[in-house]
Amino acid sequence: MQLDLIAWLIPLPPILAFAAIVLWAYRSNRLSHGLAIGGVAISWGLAMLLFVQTLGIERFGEHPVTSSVRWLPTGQSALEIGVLVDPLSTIGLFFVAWTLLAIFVYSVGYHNFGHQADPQDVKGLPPKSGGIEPMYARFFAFISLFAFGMLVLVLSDNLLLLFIGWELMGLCSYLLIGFWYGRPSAREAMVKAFLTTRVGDVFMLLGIAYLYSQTGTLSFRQILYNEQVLNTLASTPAVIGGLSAAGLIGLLLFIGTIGKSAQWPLHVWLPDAMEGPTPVSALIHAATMVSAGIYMILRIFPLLTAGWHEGGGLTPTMMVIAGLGAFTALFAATIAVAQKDIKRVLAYSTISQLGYMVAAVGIGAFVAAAFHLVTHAFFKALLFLGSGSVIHGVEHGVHETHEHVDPQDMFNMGGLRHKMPVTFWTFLLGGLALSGFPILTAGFWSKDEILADAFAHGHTLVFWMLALAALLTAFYTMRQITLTFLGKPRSQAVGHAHESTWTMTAPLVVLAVFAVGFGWVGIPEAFPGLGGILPNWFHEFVGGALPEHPAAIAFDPTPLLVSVGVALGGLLLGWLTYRRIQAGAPDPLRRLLGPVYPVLENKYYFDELYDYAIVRPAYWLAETFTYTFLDRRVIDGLLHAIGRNSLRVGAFLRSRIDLPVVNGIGDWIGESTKSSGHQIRVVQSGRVQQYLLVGIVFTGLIISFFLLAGA
Amino acid sequence: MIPLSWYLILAAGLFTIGLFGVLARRNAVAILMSIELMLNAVILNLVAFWRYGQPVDISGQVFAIIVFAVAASEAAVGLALILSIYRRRSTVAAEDINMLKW
Amino acid sequence: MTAMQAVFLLLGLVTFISAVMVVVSPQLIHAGLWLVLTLAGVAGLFVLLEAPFLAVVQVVIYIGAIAILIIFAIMLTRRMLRDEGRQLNSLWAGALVVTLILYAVLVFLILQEPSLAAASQPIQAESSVLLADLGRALVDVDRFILPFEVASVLLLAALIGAIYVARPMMAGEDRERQE
Amino acid sequence: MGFDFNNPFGSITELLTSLLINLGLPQPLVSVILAVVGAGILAGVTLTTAGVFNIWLERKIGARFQDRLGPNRVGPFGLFQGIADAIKLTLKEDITPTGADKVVFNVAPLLAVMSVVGLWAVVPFAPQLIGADLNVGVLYVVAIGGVGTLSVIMAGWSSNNKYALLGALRTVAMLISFEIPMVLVLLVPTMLAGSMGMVAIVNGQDVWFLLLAPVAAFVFFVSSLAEVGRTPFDLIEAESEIVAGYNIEYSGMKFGMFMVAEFFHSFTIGALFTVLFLGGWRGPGSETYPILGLVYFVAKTFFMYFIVMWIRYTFPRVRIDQMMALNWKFLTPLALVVVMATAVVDKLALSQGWPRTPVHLALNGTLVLLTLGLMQAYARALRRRVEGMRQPEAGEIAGAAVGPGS
Repeated sequence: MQLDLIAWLIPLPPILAFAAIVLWAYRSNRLSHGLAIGGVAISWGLAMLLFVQTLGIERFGEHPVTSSVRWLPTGQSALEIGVLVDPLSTIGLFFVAWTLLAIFVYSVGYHNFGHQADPQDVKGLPPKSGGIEPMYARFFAFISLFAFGMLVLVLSDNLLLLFIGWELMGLCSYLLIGFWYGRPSAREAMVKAFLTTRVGDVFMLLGIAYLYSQTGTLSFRQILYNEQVLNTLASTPAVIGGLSAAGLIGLLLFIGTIGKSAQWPLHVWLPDAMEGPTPVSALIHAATMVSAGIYMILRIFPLLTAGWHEGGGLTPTMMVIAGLGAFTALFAATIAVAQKDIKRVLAYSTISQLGYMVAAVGIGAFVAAAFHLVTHAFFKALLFLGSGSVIHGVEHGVHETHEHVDPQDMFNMGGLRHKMPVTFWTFLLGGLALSGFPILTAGFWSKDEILADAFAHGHTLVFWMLALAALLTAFYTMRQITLTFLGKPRSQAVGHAHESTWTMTAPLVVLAVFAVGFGWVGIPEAFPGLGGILPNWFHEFVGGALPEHPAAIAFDPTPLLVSVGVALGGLLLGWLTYRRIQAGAPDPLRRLLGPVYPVLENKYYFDELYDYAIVRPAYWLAETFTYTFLDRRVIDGLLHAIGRNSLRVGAFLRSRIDLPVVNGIGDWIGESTKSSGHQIRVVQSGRVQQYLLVGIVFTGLIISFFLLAGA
Repeated sequence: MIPLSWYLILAAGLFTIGLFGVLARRNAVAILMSIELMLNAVILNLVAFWRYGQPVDISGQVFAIIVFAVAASEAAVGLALILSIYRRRSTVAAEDINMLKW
Repeated sequence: MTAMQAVFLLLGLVTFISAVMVVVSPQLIHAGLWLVLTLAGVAGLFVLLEAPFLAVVQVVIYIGAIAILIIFAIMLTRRMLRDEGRQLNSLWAGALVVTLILYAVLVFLILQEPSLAAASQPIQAESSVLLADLGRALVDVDRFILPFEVASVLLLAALIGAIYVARPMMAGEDRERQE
Repeated sequence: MGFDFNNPFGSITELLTSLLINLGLPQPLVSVILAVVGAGILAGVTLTTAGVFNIWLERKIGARFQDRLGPNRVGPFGLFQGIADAIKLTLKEDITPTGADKVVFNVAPLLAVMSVVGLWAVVPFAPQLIGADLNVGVLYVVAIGGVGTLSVIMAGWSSNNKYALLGALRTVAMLISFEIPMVLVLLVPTMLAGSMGMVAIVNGQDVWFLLLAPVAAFVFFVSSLAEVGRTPFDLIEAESEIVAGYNIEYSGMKFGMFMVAEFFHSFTIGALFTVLFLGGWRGPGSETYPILGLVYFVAKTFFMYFIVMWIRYTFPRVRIDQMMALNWKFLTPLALVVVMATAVVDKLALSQGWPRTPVHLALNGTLVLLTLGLMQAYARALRRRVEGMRQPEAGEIAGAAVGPGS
């Protein structure tokens, strides 16, 4: 089969599954999830086929698989839709397909398929006592639509199609965060997520429009792999002083990433998005959708870095990106340290890790960012699914013991390693990967590469910020593992937890394999001891996506030692701090950090800040100023005055002009039409034959007129 | 031999007779029959032109066959309509079927 | 006058007279039977035109199906059978004038064209070869397959439509319409 | 031009053709005239002799089926019974009922006989011995069948009798319905022989089409039985229901003509079946001695005729709904499937060079098995439904009362 055909076919099965479920299959839960999983499995199969096929292509980056059709004609040119399969999209497809499949399967178990429906359950609320989700089919429809959006985004060959997939995912995210719309918090979270990301999207659309106006095309190949276009863009001064056009476009597009990938200051929606079902958190808010922001800036990497040469000074745009990423990484990590909710920790961790990638892109470490993107998708999906499994197990215990504890609060857990061995071991692997446990895990290799890159190119500030974030990461990861799995149960409910079904644990195992193993494809050649045993395939392959193949960095022991040190140190600290915690005891950090702790616990009061700074002023503006003063007093008063005067003028016109003159003419026309109609209506006898006869007579007359006139 | 014009005159006759029937008969079934007459005149014309034109080019016969198909459809649908109207209104006189009149 | 011309005149006369009878006969069923005779006459003309296939098809479709169907329908609606009153509507005189004029014009035009009036010899062709060619032409992608298929779709549509229109109304449906 | 005694009919035709052409008539007209004359003579001679003989045969064989002797008074073995019947019918009073449409009433029996006799125009008795070898012979058979329908309508309507009209309506409904599967399966021998001409079909039967297309032969036979209105399809003249059907008002020779038409028609379907499926005149030696072909043909025809009679005296009459169901739910779909399957398989077999006969036999075997399987499933479902109706449960009744769409 031709590769471009495969690429076209990949996104189709999920959207077909979505349509089939929404239109017909929604009555049968079994059929619905069969369709959804079948659809995504076909996509997965095709993606793997494509992946394997492209591995064999020599110099694949220079000869990607492309195919496009004209879609919307716009004057001389036309907007096109098409697919682009180059190393970057292949890698993207690889992790997206795997995580999609794993999470789809996981959802079956998570939504209690196979259990009796509980008559007490209502739509819009999670099932109370382990019955099957009342809106089971709808969930699968939504995630199928989401899968379509993600695959479109990954495969698109231009920014417009990418944006379509982007927005499609935004919609699905909105729908799925508010999946349990019966809960007020979920409703607020969905609106918050939607509006926050919309801020970024508006700027992104601006960037797209600016790019289109500058180049007349949105195709990646035509812009990014065209030296001339890039040079022109880089040398054209933008409307905002000090930036080149490329810089401004990159910055605008990057704001889209800030929204989508939850970077500071638009990060506030992501923790709240944990209101959705856990598979959604894993799928959308850890593995794929938030990664899409990173994927997008990787995609437009040549544009972002236009005017920059490897090893040279950063452009202003890159500086902004690097700074913002590093700051976010550190900032979110500090918040994660003080969270109690198992999913919230992971949410801030996600923000932090995404900050890593953004920082990596900012310092020009393309391959390292892509590498971390993939490994992070695997281990973060694994962690989320693991946490879902934990919550599921604890909820089960809550139902059994009727104890009122929050099933997501880590301080209520403990000792789950015996109850849920599979979940524990896979979660442990995921956690180690996240904290960058040396040598063994994928997270180590990818994170180390970012750090090494930052260090090698002299971005010291970024390097130390990221290193500090890594330390915190290891710390809160170990804190989480210790609180959840180690020690003794701190509540009765946890004592009654049990392992989840195979549909939930099997994806965990699969993802755990990737969380560990995927790092080995990207071991730097220069690494002492291990380097060169396995070829640095990832660097070779993904690096080929750039016009200029990035050089491998020389080995330097400093960043390695730092990263090993912070990982092990953080883990050790975490374990030491939390290993003996008792039920009901406060967080030992609270004592340690003193007044800082509440700040962290409340996420630097960002929600409150936004509330005071934006939401309330907006309300005030709307209510007091706009409505009461501007609208009621000024505009209404004006309108009333105009109205009264108009009435007077109108009355005059009516009595003097309208009634006698205009109406008279109108009435006369009407009446005469009516009377003439009365006279003519005898013609409409309702007798077909009469009509036909008249028709024939007149046709004959006309024909004979022309014949005679012609003769 | 027979000149082509003979066929044409006969076909024209059939056609005008059919036309008269369509215009003047009261009964809808009779109108239908008259339409069949007109269609037959058309077919006769087609075949005659085919025969005197290019018999090797078979298109005249092909068109005749297609007109057959059209005639069959027309008869079936027309009769169904007439039966349906008859069932509702107990009349088949074309001039009484004027429900859509103003 | 050759024998062929005599045969033609005979057939033509039968066809013409029975066609007239179709439109003037007061009894509907007689009109139907006269229609059968007209159609048979046209079939005979097809034989004269060396189109035996069309002749037989004319008999099968027109006499065997359409005419029988019309007569059948007449018999199904007994009031039509009894309807022996006025058979022509009030427009008949106008219609007669118009059709006569039309016929006169047509005949005039036909006779005016000399190439039509000439007693030309029809081109000879082997009829079985023509028949085979007709069959192929109807299913040849480059020739008439599209009209042929469209005609078959039309027939199917007419079939379904006729059944739908003519079927007696169901009890539930009737209630629905009244509501 | 010598007279070839081995091929007498061909020689006569040639002789007459040359004679007429010498008279100044054009070739096509001559063939038409010869066809008409030849068909008339052939059909007339065959049918008058065969008709009288057939009536005797039918009565005799029917008697044997019913354990009687049958006619045995007039002539040797009662052979002249047919003639006696004919004389009796001729001498009977010819009644035209009041209120009848006289012309139509009188034309109807003529048309009935004509439609049957017309069929014989295209039946090849022996090599060269055929009224008219139309290249659309098969279609012609169908066309003439339509004329038979017309005669029934005319008879039924013109009699001014309710029973006659009812009988005619029934008959016409049946004839029109059964024409469909018949026309469809007639396509099968047409396809196999590659021609619609009767002679070409006979010539194409190196292997009898009965072997190549047994299912089509079966469908053709059943629907022809219905076309004739023979038992088990004689409900068009079911005495107990509609007295005697469309010909109730006829008497004397006019009734005789209807009767004769029916007898001829049964004989004719024997002949048609022979031509289409049993290889016509073909048999050992018929190529060299055409006269032998005539013998083969007559023998085969009478064999088929015997089967028709056998069925008549064996099967009970079907109800009208059963008849319609048989046609629309069984024969028509089967015929459609057979036509399509045969067309595809034959094309495949010819293009791939497979042996034709086994392939077609296998196809027909498969079709038979499929049909039987489907019928079994249908019967089972029907039985289940009937049983369900017999003992309805409370819930079922409630469900039925609510029903869909209410």
